Amino acid sequence: MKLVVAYIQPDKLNAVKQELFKDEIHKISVTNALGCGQQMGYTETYRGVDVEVNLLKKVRIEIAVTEPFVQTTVDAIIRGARTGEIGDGKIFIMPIEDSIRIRSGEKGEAAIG
Amino acid sequence: MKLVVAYIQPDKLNAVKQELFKDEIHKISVTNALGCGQQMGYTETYRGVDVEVNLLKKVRIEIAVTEPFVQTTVDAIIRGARTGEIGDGKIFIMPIEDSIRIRSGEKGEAAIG
Amino acid sequence: MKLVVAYIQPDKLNAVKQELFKDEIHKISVTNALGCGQQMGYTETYRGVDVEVNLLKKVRIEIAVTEPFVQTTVDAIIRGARTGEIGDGKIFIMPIEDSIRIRSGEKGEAAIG
Amino acid sequence: MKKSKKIFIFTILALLLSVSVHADELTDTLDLYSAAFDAIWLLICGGLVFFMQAGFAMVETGLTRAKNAGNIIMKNLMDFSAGAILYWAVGWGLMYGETAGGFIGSSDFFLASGDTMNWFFQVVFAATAATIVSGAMAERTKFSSYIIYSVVISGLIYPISGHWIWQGDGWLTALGFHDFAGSTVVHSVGAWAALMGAIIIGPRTGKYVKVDGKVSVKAIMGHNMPLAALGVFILWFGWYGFNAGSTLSGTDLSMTDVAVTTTLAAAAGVIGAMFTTWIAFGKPDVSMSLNGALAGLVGITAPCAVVSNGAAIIIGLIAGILVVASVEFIDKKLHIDDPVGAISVHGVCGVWGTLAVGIFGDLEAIGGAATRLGQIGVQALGAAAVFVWVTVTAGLLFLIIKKTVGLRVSEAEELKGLDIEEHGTESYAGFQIFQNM
Amino acid sequence: MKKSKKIFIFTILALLLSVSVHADELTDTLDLYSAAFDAIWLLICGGLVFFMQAGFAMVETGLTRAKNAGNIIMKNLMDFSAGAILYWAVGWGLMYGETAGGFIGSSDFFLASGDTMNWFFQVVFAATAATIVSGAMAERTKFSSYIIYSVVISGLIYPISGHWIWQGDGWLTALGFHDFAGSTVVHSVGAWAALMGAIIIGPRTGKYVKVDGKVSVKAIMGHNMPLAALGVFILWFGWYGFNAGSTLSGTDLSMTDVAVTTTLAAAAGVIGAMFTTWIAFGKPDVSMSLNGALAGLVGITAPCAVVSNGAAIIIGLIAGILVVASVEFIDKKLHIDDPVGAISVHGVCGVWGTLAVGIFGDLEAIGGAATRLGQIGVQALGAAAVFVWVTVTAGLLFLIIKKTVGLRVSEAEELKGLDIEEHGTESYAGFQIFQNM
Amino acid sequence: MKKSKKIFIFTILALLLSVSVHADELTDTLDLYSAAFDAIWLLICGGLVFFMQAGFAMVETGLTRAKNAGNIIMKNLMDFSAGAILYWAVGWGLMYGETAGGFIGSSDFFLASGDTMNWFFQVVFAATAATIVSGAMAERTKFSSYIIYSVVISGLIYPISGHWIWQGDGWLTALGFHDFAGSTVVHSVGAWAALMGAIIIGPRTGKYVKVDGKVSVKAIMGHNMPLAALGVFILWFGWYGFNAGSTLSGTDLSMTDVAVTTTLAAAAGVIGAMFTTWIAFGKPDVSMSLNGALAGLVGITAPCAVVSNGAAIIIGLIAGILVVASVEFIDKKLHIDDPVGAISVHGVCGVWGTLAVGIFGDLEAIGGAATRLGQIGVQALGAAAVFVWVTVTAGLLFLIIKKTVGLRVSEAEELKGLDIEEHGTESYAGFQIFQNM
Ligand SMILES: Nc1ncnc2c1ncn2[C@@H]1O[C@H](COP(=O)(O)OP(=O)(O)O)[C@@H](O)[C@H]1O
Ligand SMILES: Nc1ncnc2c1ncn2[C@@H]1O[C@H](COP(=O)(O)OP(=O)(O)O)[C@@H](O)[C@H]1O
Ligand SMILES: Nc1ncnc2c1ncn2[C@@H]1O[C@H](COP(=O)(O)OP(=O)(O)O)[C@@H](O)[C@H]1O
Repeated sequence: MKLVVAYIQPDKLNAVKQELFKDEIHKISVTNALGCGQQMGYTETYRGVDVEVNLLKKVRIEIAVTEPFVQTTVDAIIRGARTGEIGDGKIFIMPIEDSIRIRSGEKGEAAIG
Repeated sequence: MKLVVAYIQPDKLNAVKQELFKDEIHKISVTNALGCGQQMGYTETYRGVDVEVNLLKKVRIEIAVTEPFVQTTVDAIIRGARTGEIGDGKIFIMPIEDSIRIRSGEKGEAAIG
Repeated sequence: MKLVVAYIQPDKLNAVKQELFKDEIHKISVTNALGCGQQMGYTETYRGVDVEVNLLKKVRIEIAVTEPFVQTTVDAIIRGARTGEIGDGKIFIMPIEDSIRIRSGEKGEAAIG
Repeated sequence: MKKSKKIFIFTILALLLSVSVHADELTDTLDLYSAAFDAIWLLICGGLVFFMQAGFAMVETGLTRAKNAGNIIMKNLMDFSAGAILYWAVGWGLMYGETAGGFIGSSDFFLASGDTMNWFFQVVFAATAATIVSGAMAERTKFSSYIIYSVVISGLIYPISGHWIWQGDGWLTALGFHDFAGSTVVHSVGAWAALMGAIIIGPRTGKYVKVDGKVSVKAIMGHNMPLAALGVFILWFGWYGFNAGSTLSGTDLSMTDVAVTTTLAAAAGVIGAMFTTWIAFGKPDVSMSLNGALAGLVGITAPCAVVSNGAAIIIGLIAGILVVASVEFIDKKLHIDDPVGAISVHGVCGVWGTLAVGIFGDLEAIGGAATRLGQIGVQALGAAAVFVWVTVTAGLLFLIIKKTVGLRVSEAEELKGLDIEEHGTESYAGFQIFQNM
Repeated sequence: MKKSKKIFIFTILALLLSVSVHADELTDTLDLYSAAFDAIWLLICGGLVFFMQAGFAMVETGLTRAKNAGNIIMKNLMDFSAGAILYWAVGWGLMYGETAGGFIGSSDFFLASGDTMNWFFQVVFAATAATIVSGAMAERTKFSSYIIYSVVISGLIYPISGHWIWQGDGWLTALGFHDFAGSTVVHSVGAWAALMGAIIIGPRTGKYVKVDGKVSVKAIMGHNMPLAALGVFILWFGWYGFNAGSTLSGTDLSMTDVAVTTTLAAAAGVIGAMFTTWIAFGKPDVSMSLNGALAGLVGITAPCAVVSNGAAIIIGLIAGILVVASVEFIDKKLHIDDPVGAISVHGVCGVWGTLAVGIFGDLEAIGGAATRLGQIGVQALGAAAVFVWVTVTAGLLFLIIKKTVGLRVSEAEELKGLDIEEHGTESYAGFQIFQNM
Repeated sequence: MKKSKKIFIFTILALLLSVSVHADELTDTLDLYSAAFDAIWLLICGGLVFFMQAGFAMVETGLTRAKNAGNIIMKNLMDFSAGAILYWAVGWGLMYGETAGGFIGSSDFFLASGDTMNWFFQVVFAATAATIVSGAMAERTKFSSYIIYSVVISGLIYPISGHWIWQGDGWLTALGFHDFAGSTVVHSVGAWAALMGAIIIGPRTGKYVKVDGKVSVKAIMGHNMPLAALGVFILWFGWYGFNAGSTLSGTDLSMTDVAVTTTLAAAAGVIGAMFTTWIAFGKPDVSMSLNGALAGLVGITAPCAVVSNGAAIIIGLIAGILVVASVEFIDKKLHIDDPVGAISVHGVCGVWGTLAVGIFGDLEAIGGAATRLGQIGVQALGAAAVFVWVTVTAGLLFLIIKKTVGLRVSEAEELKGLDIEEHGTESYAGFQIFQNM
């Protein structure tokens, strides 16, 4: 089992969700995040003083999937989030050793979906 | 060392915390998250227009523990969070390769607790 | 590739960012979190009723780096976040199996930076 | 010479006539002016009291949780709206119509008399009484039930006890009971209904938790102090209309005396509450200090026109201390869950203000009982009579609602928040809020 | 005896003289008082109407997204500021200057007459008309373009149609058109400009999404209901100045009648809107109930002085129902994106209120057409004339701006929020907010 | 015939007598009316000025960080409350009591005279002066110290300089100094105290960061622009009471002139500030435009009754430009940390308004110096005298507090927020807020 972690532009969340749903990936978790990457920040001013904002708003998605689904998931995320511009984001794939469904106590791959 | 990541219902946070404390697990980190799982969303209306909410509010808990404590932790979380209804949540267990306490520089298992 | 996850005091974020930048680590992701560790909570009162706050505000940093950079990253975080007092935080190091840049589709170590 | 004399006489007569004609016109003009003073005065003061609805809405919203903010607002909006129409159709008649035995009004329904000036100033008072209840029952009451009981309060319960005191021929008036601007008539009525409501509906889930057979009291923190503070400032501002406007006449110069006692009592209320919390809890509490201002204002509402400035300060100070003690007692001892402290602010301090008339009031100005003790007795009697009337009727009302349409939302609804469950919407879309509060 | 007689005559004459001297002084005093009533009355009512700017700002801020809050505020601040100066230089003259054929005023520019009392009361009305537009065009309009069109509306479009109706010699006045406090003069003018603006600028990105050739309507939720509610309470409060102040005289006792019809219509508007949404959507909608209050207020604005209390309730009730239907229709059928419902509240209910004068008004009090049908006809004509005038001129204005400086921000700007892009700042620094809304 | 003559004479005498009796009554009535005008006018205007407390609270809360919101509110609540009681006991006597050499009042302590009308209107001014300080010292001042100095300001510092100018026999009045509604008396006094406070307490942690020996100025963003904007609208609304009420008489028809100059100057202030920031920073800044409105209002406060409309616009425009320049200068050059711009708005623009009386004022209406230059001189002298008085006394006061109870919270407290540390509570429970701001 793998955990697919993706940082995407906030406004792409809906598109990514839809692409994932199309591929029958329905279980995801989302958190708000701030990110600093290749994308440059921007400058705000507040009462005449410059404020450099280099932590931009991002959305962090976590999807736990079984091995065979990793590529599908990655592809769906890319389809939904890619604009070709800097700031599109990153995907990281990490190992999961076990997974438990709290409701039923099911374990392992059975608990992922 | 393992990282136990759990998604639970927001209102179960206190119960989970108490169960963990009972088992002497005192170190946890919590973030707000939105989740989409087996639990269906619901429909709001805003000025007569339907709004489908399928990202529900969840709480994400992270607990880094040494191997022997994994099961205790999982059990405590389940005790605190289970209602038997859809939406109770998931637990994922991931490997941690190292752990450092910033204050003292301690490493490895010594730094977990 | 590794994911360096650090929990630090919120007010140390800027210092940590600066130390990381000095070591040419520019890509980070940040989320707000609540944490419960060795640092004791504090008591608020609201309308005469005590409120025990044992989940303190923390900042969670994620940095995906290649193996050779792990130590540099950890050192930079420690430099920025250490005060020597309880509550300084923790660093966890986790394995990453793959990494993809959404914009270009680049994979592996090429996608980290 | 005869002719000139005649001319002279006629001239004088004509002049005198013109003067007296002029005098008639003059009287008309002066009467018009007098009426204009009253109209302008009551209209503006009525407007200020109306604005107190915004104050109540903000205080109640600020002192409860984000997930119920829309619901609180709807309640405040609805109680004024439904209440105004009911008070027009029925309430005003029951309160100010011709008395039937000093107990109830019996004419002028649908404002047949057309006395728009006084009706406007009175309807905003009726709405104040009704809106007090929503705070104490916040975060757990069904919206439909809320509409029902708020209509009954403005349309029936409030006007009838109001009749006893403010109609002129009421039985309490006859006894010499004095309540200038409504510590009892308005605030206590709202508070005792709130008390019964809070008892019958029970506390919010998670407020009183039984641990090993012992009840542990939890704090459920309000989500927006700046809003609550704004609400208090708005209420204080509106209170100048509430108290000073209760001269009911734009040419009654005592209005400025009233404004001063009101100011001093409110200020003393803040000070009283703040130092009490400072001493009792170790730190000056924000929301209790805000309550302190309201406590001082409620306390001075009855006696504002008959006490000295010094007495006003004492009344406010004691009200400020009282409100903290009362909130503590009701929460920690009685375990009645009143999220905004409405029962303490409007009920306890309402009674205090009513008694303060007897204790500090200028007996001549009151024109009631002959002795101070007598006046205190009458004030106590009035407060008690209203307490009985409201607790009985409101208690019955809430019990009937509970048995029929139901008073309370389900625990699941309460957990999720009334905004989503009762109104299908969130109040702070986009903000990240901890729902586990 | 002769002497005594002379003395007598002189005494009487002297007395009479003193009386008449006194009478002169008296007349002066009475005139001064009369003027003082008007000054105090119009100043306070004007102040209340000014305060409505805060109400509009809060309603519009609350019903739009957090990322555009600062921009909305700037618009509201700027339209009053620029509008006030333009209305001083030009607008007042065009509206209340000597008429040129009943169509336009032509004197008293820069307030040469020094009639500060009436100017002050009128400038706040002009600002109200201008500010209505900002709500309908919120979250996508360039700030610079906003300044331009808001100046033209307060300086030109509003005063000219206002002249037709309120100057006394206007052509619509001559026909017997009655609009007491401005359902048409103020609210419709703002709303029709808003309508043209919303059409020409187009909907917010993501509001109407084409899926398989079919337009799917999305909700874009407002970010702060308590703020919106506060705004509505402020507007309602200010409306007492708006309507009752429109007696224009502090000694016109009908002011209290106006206050009562205003109260009842607003209350009925809330009830109408709330139950309509309850029936239509299954749950009582918060923001539409708030709109209902405004709908009732706009509806009663024209007829408030010439209808009975009962009629006021009916007018408000229908306005409350209308506003929900209209918001639905404009959003779901016409696909015109009006984030705060300004077109429905001020336009549709403005017309309804204008017609209601004919339908329910006391014909004698109106003093217009001889028959009810005639009056309804005149009211319809007036509403139509203003509709044509405003849609044509405002339409042209927006088209010219679109072709020259541009009306709309880029999609990227819209996504990121106007606060950052247009003003370089965030409105809720520190709060964690979902930007993907 | 003799008899008839007698009858005639007696009739006439009787009539005349009745007229003169009537005349006595009439005089009484007219006097009562005159007094009623004043009472109503000052009470309402005083109420409006009271409401400015809500405005200050909201502006200061909005322009500072979420973690200090409750503290700011407490300060605003407390300075009015403690200030009102002090001003009743001592302040009013020092300000309006019988003069001792033109420098200090010496009678009417505890409002012995019972002049409630004027006291009420004055106490809200005293509170305004005191509350200005809290903004400049926000986010780092110990609450207990705040109470001490705010009490000294309302009870001592403000009344004494106020005596010089407004009591009638003050030495500055004697010189012909003119400050209609308090640019100097109220605003400058508050601002100069704020200046000394901000200097002595030092900047907020993280505001001026030394990097390589060079000071780098950081922005610490306010957390709630809509609240700040609401505050400004409330202040503007209240300012109609502040300025127009300063006629001190309800029959002084110049009140509407004052309302108009006030409106125009505020509007021009917004425009001035907005375009200045637009040009200087590239984008129209929200919070500085809000400050612009206040700048215009402070600027017109002194001259509002003696300048033309055109001059009012110029005064406002310059105030709007000045406020931006001054905020920049104080922040970037002087490195004095004034989170809300209080020193610039109330101090710099207060002086500007005071001088503007001399520059633009109608000399006859002022009735001070004979020549324009003379008047400018007197105005400058007055502004300077107040500057010296306040900086010296307030400076001493702050130094004494610093040495004794301490002025500032610890850095750890500052970091965590004054709400938790000073009041043990959070203001936005449940909201997820970045604490690292
Ligand atoms: N090495 C990394 N570690 C942690 N987060 C990262 C890393 N690289 C990228 N991110 C996250 O992904 C977001 C987008 O990255 P960015 O480099 O701007 O994308 P791209 O290179 O595709 O344009 C960043 O804002 C950050 O939140
Ligand atoms: N495969 C997954 N990947 C990521 N998050 C998941 C996954 N499955 C569940 N979750 C998280 O757990 C929450 C609860 O899951 P749900 O399926 O509703 O629980 P259950 O199946 O026990 O009823 C979801 O809202 C989501 O946040
Ligand atoms: N075992 C753990 N699992 C998850 N989070 C942890 C763990 N240990 C520490 N943390 C996080 O790190 C933060 C700081 O930890 P703490 O023990 O107070 O630091 P220290 O021991 O260095 O003083 C905690 O608030 C929590 O968020």
